[in-house]
Amino acid sequence: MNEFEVLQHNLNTVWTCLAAFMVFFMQAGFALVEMGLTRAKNAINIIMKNLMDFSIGSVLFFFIGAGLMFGESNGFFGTNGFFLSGVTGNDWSYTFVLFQTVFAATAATIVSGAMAERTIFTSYLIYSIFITGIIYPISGSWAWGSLANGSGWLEHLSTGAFIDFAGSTVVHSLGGWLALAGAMTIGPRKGKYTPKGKARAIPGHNIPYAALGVFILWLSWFGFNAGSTTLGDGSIGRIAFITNLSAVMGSITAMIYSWVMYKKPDVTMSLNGALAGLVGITAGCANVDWLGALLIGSVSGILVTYSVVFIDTKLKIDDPVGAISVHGVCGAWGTIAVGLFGAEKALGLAEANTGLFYGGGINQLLSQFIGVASFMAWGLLTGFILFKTVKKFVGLRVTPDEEYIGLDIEEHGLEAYQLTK
Amino acid sequence: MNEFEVLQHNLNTVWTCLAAFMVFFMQAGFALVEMGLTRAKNAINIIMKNLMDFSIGSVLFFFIGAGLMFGESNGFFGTNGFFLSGVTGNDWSYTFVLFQTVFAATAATIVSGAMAERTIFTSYLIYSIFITGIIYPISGSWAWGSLANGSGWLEHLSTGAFIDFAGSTVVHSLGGWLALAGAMTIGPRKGKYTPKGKARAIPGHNIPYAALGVFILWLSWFGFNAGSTTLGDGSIGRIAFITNLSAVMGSITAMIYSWVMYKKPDVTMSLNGALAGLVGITAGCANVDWLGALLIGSVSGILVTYSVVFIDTKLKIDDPVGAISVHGVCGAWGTIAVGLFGAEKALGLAEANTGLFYGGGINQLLSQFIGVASFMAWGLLTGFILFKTVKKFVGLRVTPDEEYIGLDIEEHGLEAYQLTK
Amino acid sequence: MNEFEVLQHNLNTVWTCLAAFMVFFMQAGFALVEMGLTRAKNAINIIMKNLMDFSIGSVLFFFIGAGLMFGESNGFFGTNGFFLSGVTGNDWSYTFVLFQTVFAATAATIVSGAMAERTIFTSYLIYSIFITGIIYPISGSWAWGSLANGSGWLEHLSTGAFIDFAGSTVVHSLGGWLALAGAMTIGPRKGKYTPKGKARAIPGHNIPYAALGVFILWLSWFGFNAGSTTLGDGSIGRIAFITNLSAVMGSITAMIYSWVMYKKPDVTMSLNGALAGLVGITAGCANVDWLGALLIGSVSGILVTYSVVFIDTKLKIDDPVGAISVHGVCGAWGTIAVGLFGAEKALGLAEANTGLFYGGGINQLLSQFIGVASFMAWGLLTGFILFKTVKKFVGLRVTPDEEYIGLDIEEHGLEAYQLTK
Amino acid sequence: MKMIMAIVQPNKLNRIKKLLFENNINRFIVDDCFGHSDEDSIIETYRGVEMELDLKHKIRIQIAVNDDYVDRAVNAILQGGKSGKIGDGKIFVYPIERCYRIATGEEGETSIGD
Amino acid sequence: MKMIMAIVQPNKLNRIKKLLFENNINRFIVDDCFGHSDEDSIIETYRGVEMELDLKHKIRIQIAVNDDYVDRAVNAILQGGKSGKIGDGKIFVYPIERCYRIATGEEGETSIGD
Amino acid sequence: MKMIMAIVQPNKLNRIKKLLFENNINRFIVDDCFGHSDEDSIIETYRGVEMELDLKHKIRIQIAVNDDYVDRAVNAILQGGKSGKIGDGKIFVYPIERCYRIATGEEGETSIGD
Ligand SMILES: Nc1ncnc2c1ncn2[C@@H]1O[C@H](COP(=O)(O)OP(=O)(O)O)[C@@H](O)[C@H]1O
Ligand SMILES: Nc1ncnc2c1ncn2[C@@H]1O[C@H](COP(=O)(O)OP(=O)(O)O)[C@@H](O)[C@H]1O
Ligand SMILES: Nc1ncnc2c1ncn2[C@@H]1O[C@H](COP(=O)(O)OP(=O)(O)O)[C@@H](O)[C@H]1O
Repeated sequence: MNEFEVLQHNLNTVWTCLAAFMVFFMQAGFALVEMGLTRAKNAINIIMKNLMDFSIGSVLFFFIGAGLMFGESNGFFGTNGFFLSGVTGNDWSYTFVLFQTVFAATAATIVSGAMAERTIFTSYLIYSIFITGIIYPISGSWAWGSLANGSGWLEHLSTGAFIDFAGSTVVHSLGGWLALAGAMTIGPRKGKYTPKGKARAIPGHNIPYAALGVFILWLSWFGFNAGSTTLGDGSIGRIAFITNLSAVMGSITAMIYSWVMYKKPDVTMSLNGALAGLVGITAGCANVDWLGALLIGSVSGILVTYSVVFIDTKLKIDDPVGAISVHGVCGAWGTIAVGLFGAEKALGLAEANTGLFYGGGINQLLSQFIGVASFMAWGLLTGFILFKTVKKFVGLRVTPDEEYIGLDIEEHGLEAYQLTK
Repeated sequence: MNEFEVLQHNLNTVWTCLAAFMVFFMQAGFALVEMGLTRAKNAINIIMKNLMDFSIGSVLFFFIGAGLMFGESNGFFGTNGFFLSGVTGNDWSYTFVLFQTVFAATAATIVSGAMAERTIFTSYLIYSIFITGIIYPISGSWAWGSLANGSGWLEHLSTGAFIDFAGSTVVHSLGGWLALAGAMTIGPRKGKYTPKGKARAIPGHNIPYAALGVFILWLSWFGFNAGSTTLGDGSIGRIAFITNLSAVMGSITAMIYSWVMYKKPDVTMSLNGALAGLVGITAGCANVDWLGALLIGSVSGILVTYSVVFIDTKLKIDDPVGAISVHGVCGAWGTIAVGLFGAEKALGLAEANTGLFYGGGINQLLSQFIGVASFMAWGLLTGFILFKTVKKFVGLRVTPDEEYIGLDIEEHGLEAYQLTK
Repeated sequence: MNEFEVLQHNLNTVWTCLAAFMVFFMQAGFALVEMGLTRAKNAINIIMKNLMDFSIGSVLFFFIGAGLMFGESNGFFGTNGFFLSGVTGNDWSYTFVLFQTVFAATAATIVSGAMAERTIFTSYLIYSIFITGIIYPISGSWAWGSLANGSGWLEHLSTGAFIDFAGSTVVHSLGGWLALAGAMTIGPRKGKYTPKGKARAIPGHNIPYAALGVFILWLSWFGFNAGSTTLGDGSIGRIAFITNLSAVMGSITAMIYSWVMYKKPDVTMSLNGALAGLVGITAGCANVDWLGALLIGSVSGILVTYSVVFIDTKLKIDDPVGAISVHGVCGAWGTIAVGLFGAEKALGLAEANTGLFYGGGINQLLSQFIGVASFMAWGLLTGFILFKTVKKFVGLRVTPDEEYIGLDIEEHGLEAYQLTK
Repeated sequence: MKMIMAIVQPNKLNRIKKLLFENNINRFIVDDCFGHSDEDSIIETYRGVEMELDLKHKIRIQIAVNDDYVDRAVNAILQGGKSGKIGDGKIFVYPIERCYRIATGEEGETSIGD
Repeated sequence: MKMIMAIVQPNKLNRIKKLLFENNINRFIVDDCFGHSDEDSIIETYRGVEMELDLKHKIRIQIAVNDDYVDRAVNAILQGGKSGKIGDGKIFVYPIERCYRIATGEEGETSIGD
Repeated sequence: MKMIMAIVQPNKLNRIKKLLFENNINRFIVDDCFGHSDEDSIIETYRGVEMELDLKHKIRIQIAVNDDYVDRAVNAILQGGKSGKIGDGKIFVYPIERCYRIATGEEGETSIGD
């Protein structure tokens, strides 16, 4: 490396590290959102889940996941680079693996929200291990393997490489489909549905926590998306701008939609809308222009609101925080949207646009569908196997009494609040 | 650009983006401070206001405000660059506009605090639109237009250019004067004054939130001030240092002053003091030396405490969070102080100092007064027009019953806390 | 400086400033952890302590501490550079002093936790002044003086320089030993022990605050450790990676240990475990490899849990947040561990490894012991003198009535929460 | 006129409310309290130190009724609150001598309900 | 000796307190409770699902007085708590047989107040 | 059957509980309330404006007992709650006419305790 390259490399390291730190902070954001939207009696359990899935996930991803995801691939997963063998002695690798690790932890955390308030803590730890250590990195290698030494089949589709810049599908919708499998397998919380099957509201216990969580996630998302360049160059400003535009549109349309449908501007829906806009733009944040971002975000905000109610009241799947809708549904939508709005030429990034509406024909859209579908299939398949197996051998759900009293006392022996003492 | 310039440009982008992310995080800080210092029954409303003024403000500023503020100026405001026309195809512009957008959102948020607990949500949205989309960018162009393509009249005063490095006046005191107009137009909260006009205390419901909010704002302020260089160079350390010095002096003097006057060291005043120190130094953070910072911060801490009590008990204007004092009064003071303590020569930045006390004569002080006065006039004028108009056509204030029950239930259909379930 | 050097210097400034901002944010983290683990009636007092020790500490360190710590040394402490004389006119110095200041504030804050819920606010301010202004910088100069103009005796041991890269001992264990002296001098909270001396549990009032605090501290720690390079180069990714690995191991082993010993996975212990892993790795984060980090973190997690219970139930010293164990004990352990696991050669940093287990012989281990012992002696000695003196002349402890009613009302005239109004 | 005070399990509140409404009893107050009885105390460990959680969260319901409504109200609570397990709670009935409706100032039997 | 228990609107508490003091009634307790009556329930939507908020926040005041103070206390509450609208609340009076002051151990009429 | 209602200082609760258990009284409820008496109000200043904190945090204990247990219960509270200072609180005893155990539906004296 010449001196320029050394300097640029140093700058890349600084940038990527800072982005990784921000993405790490997502754990706090997810914990706050999940706590805020559930009941006080389960807050400690949520803290423990977030702390532990990150902790255990970090170790596993360092030692196993990174190899499966970024080692030389057998077509289906990476086969070397385990136990940090690809890392040591190379400063950049540490940075890269750290950045990827905080991503991996996100997938497991998403599931936590959908299965909140009723899952056995030990079972949670077990399935977290499989998600971060095996399920996530294997499918991750399909789309992102070539970022290091791998080479994924989705990167070599005949219709053109599947585009998921920062992980609408690789991270979020995978997490969402796993969450769907989990929420279906474990069943709804006690009292969520009347004997006749009508959905009941179980309001979250601390909306300010949920709001702070969303602001923290939003902040972190700038690192998530713009940091995915792993390059400190001019493009990061554009990516951050595009990301923000989608997020704000998501919160606006979710607010309006909830206002029209349910008579009042709903705070938890508006917050979900912002997250939906962020999830939606994650795939295309480097490839779409502002108009694309505006539309992706706007659709995400409506989609998430509709989907939350549909899953809750029609499918009767109990997802306390809306994880399936935010991450699964909007992640899929955002990924597909790259096939519609890909504007690489307009942005000066490539010879031609790839989006259908931008004159790129149908090919990219097909690639996107293939990618989305394969992650959905993988997520649901491995999810059901995983949760059914855990259910069979360890049990997935606490007893009704434990659920009634709350996981905090039953699983962790402490209550979250002692406000009057 | 040669390779050095490219690298420096990349570094500037990284720095400015990170600063923008930090400033974005101010929204969380403002929401927490405002929630903490008001009653539990209005917490959700405050969340919605913060989320929405940022969301709607972002879109408006992207499309309209940026042009009004930074387009080629007709002397009074910018006339081109709307709908992102100045942005596309230029990476730096995205970064610049993103950074400016998060600033614009701040002005509207300031008003929110002073009018908390009694404003109709719809009316809030309406006046937010005007503040971020029109009022803020027009006056902003006077002082900062030349940062891009504009050229403001305050940059060409015969007494020398008005100095407001990061926005004590352009952002904060403008917000403060608008808040003053708003709080006066809407009137005090029910029960704030006895029938005889004596002020009653309405304690905030969650002081830890207010404290966390202040720490978040303080953190963000490093981005606000040091990031306003938009240059990743050596000066940012000095600016951050100066900023911190003023903030700590503000909290110290506010604590001491409240201790002497009201017998106990008052927590909300000390927190306000830190913010006052930050607001105060924002104008001069790049132009004053440590002695200047020390004095600016110290005065800010006392001024804010005095002003909060004066506005509350003498003027009988009900400002639940002290926004008028923190942002309006201390913003004006800090801006004028640049005319007193400007130490450019001592800092090696220019041929001569501009501050009166540093041998720079009276000219800069005059420029500062002109700037402060014109923003004050503009803020109060447009503020009263705006709020009176909204009051007339839409109504500004919820009914007494709604105010009594709380905006959370009445406007958003949910309570913020369900702590015992 | 040539152009490359200028650019690298700019990058270093950006990096170090951002790291300093992150470390500043620790104040919020510490405040939340301390509030969360204590009772609601003392929350405001904790906020005031954190705000004020940072504020007063900043001023003192700017003016006095920086000179004592980094001025030209008389062998025992620095003798020039007071009142910022070493700073002005040099941009880098501002950055450096800012970074060092936020470190200095940490030491005083650690003590706050161990003496929480019973200390007179004025006395707190007084001893804070001595800690940040005198005790911390003097011992700091022994190990870190040569970072600027000083030269400390621990940097010139015949067994080789004492290694404490980011401050396991210089910052954390010093704070821990001062905390020990403080907690012993002030005595346990009323009701903490039965008349027969059996420890009673006094549960924290808001575990979510404690958790958010830990996540914030963790985030900030990346700045603390990786930022201590003050260089934006490739090594920061490795340091961050190593730091994270130790933290996650700390939380995992603390959880397991508490689960085995006390039947349920304990949330506050797991959170303490993460902090313990962070404190432990701080000394060696630049010098150990991943295996070292793994072991240092794992031991820290167990050590902290054991130590908390031992200090509480056997030594009968009342440390509400576990500060002595987290910072004192694990800081000492982590520093000594550098003499065991120093892997400089394996990391390509030096000619030879220094760790006993890595073939470096016993010398480094001796140096580490000398360093740890001298900080411990200094901390306990100055701590007891300081606290006994304050006790004698001002009093250290509030009256039993004040303790019963709570410091918030008694010292600050306000309650932290008004949740039902 | 009698006051009925019942201590019940929190998760039974909705069922009891429904039964009360069905029996045309539409006025009552509800709040949280913490009860001790033969139900097992929970012994937990906080940071290595044992602590006893011997107060269980309960709901207290208070209903003022005219004499002819007492049995209905008691039965509604007995039925709605019952799971048959220890911890289900208690109902106490005691006399009240006067009752006023604040909105109108009226006193006596009519003021207690409709 | 009688116990007076009143359920009132939260925003009337300060007025009632003032009137009690004026009537030389200086000892009472106050806490939060949640009441149901003919006041309209609020139907809200949480995440697209309807929920009924049928318990309104009220303040409960309890005052133990000697017999000759009952009317004063009741009148103070009636006056201070009244807005004339549904939801204003109720006052109940019931007998107490014994009263003790813990600080001194004394029993009987003198122990209830000054 | 009698109901005993006591208002005590929060920091006395543990001592009272212990004495009740020793007297074989194992069933009671406890909650928070806010009391006013001759104890000094605290005048504080919030943001430069005076406010009076005239309601002190207290614990309310309620125990239903058969007649022969009344004295024991009262004595336990008198003993455990006493510091001799103003603010220690009060004990009130009033009659109850009926008592039901919800778990079994049984009524009368046996339903009140064991
Ligand atoms: N005699 C009593 N006095 C006051 N409260 C009581 C009494 N008996 C029961 N309770 C309350 O009712 C709750 C449930 O009582 P439960 O366990 O069902 O009583 P039992 O064991 O007599 O069947 C207890 O937690 C306690 O709060
Ligand atoms: N008979 C009763 N028993 C218990 N509480 C009552 C009764 N009547 C009224 N309340 C309480 O008083 C509150 C206000 O009652 P209100 O609506 O004024 O009564 P009404 O409709 O009879 O005038 C109600 O929310 C309820 O909590
Ligand atoms: N007559 C009463 N009615 C209701 N509550 C009372 C009465 N007397 C005292 N209390 C309650 O008991 C608490 C402690 O009373 P205390 O100050 O000990 O009474 P006293 O001044 O009569 O000795 C008070 O805060 C109040 O809540």
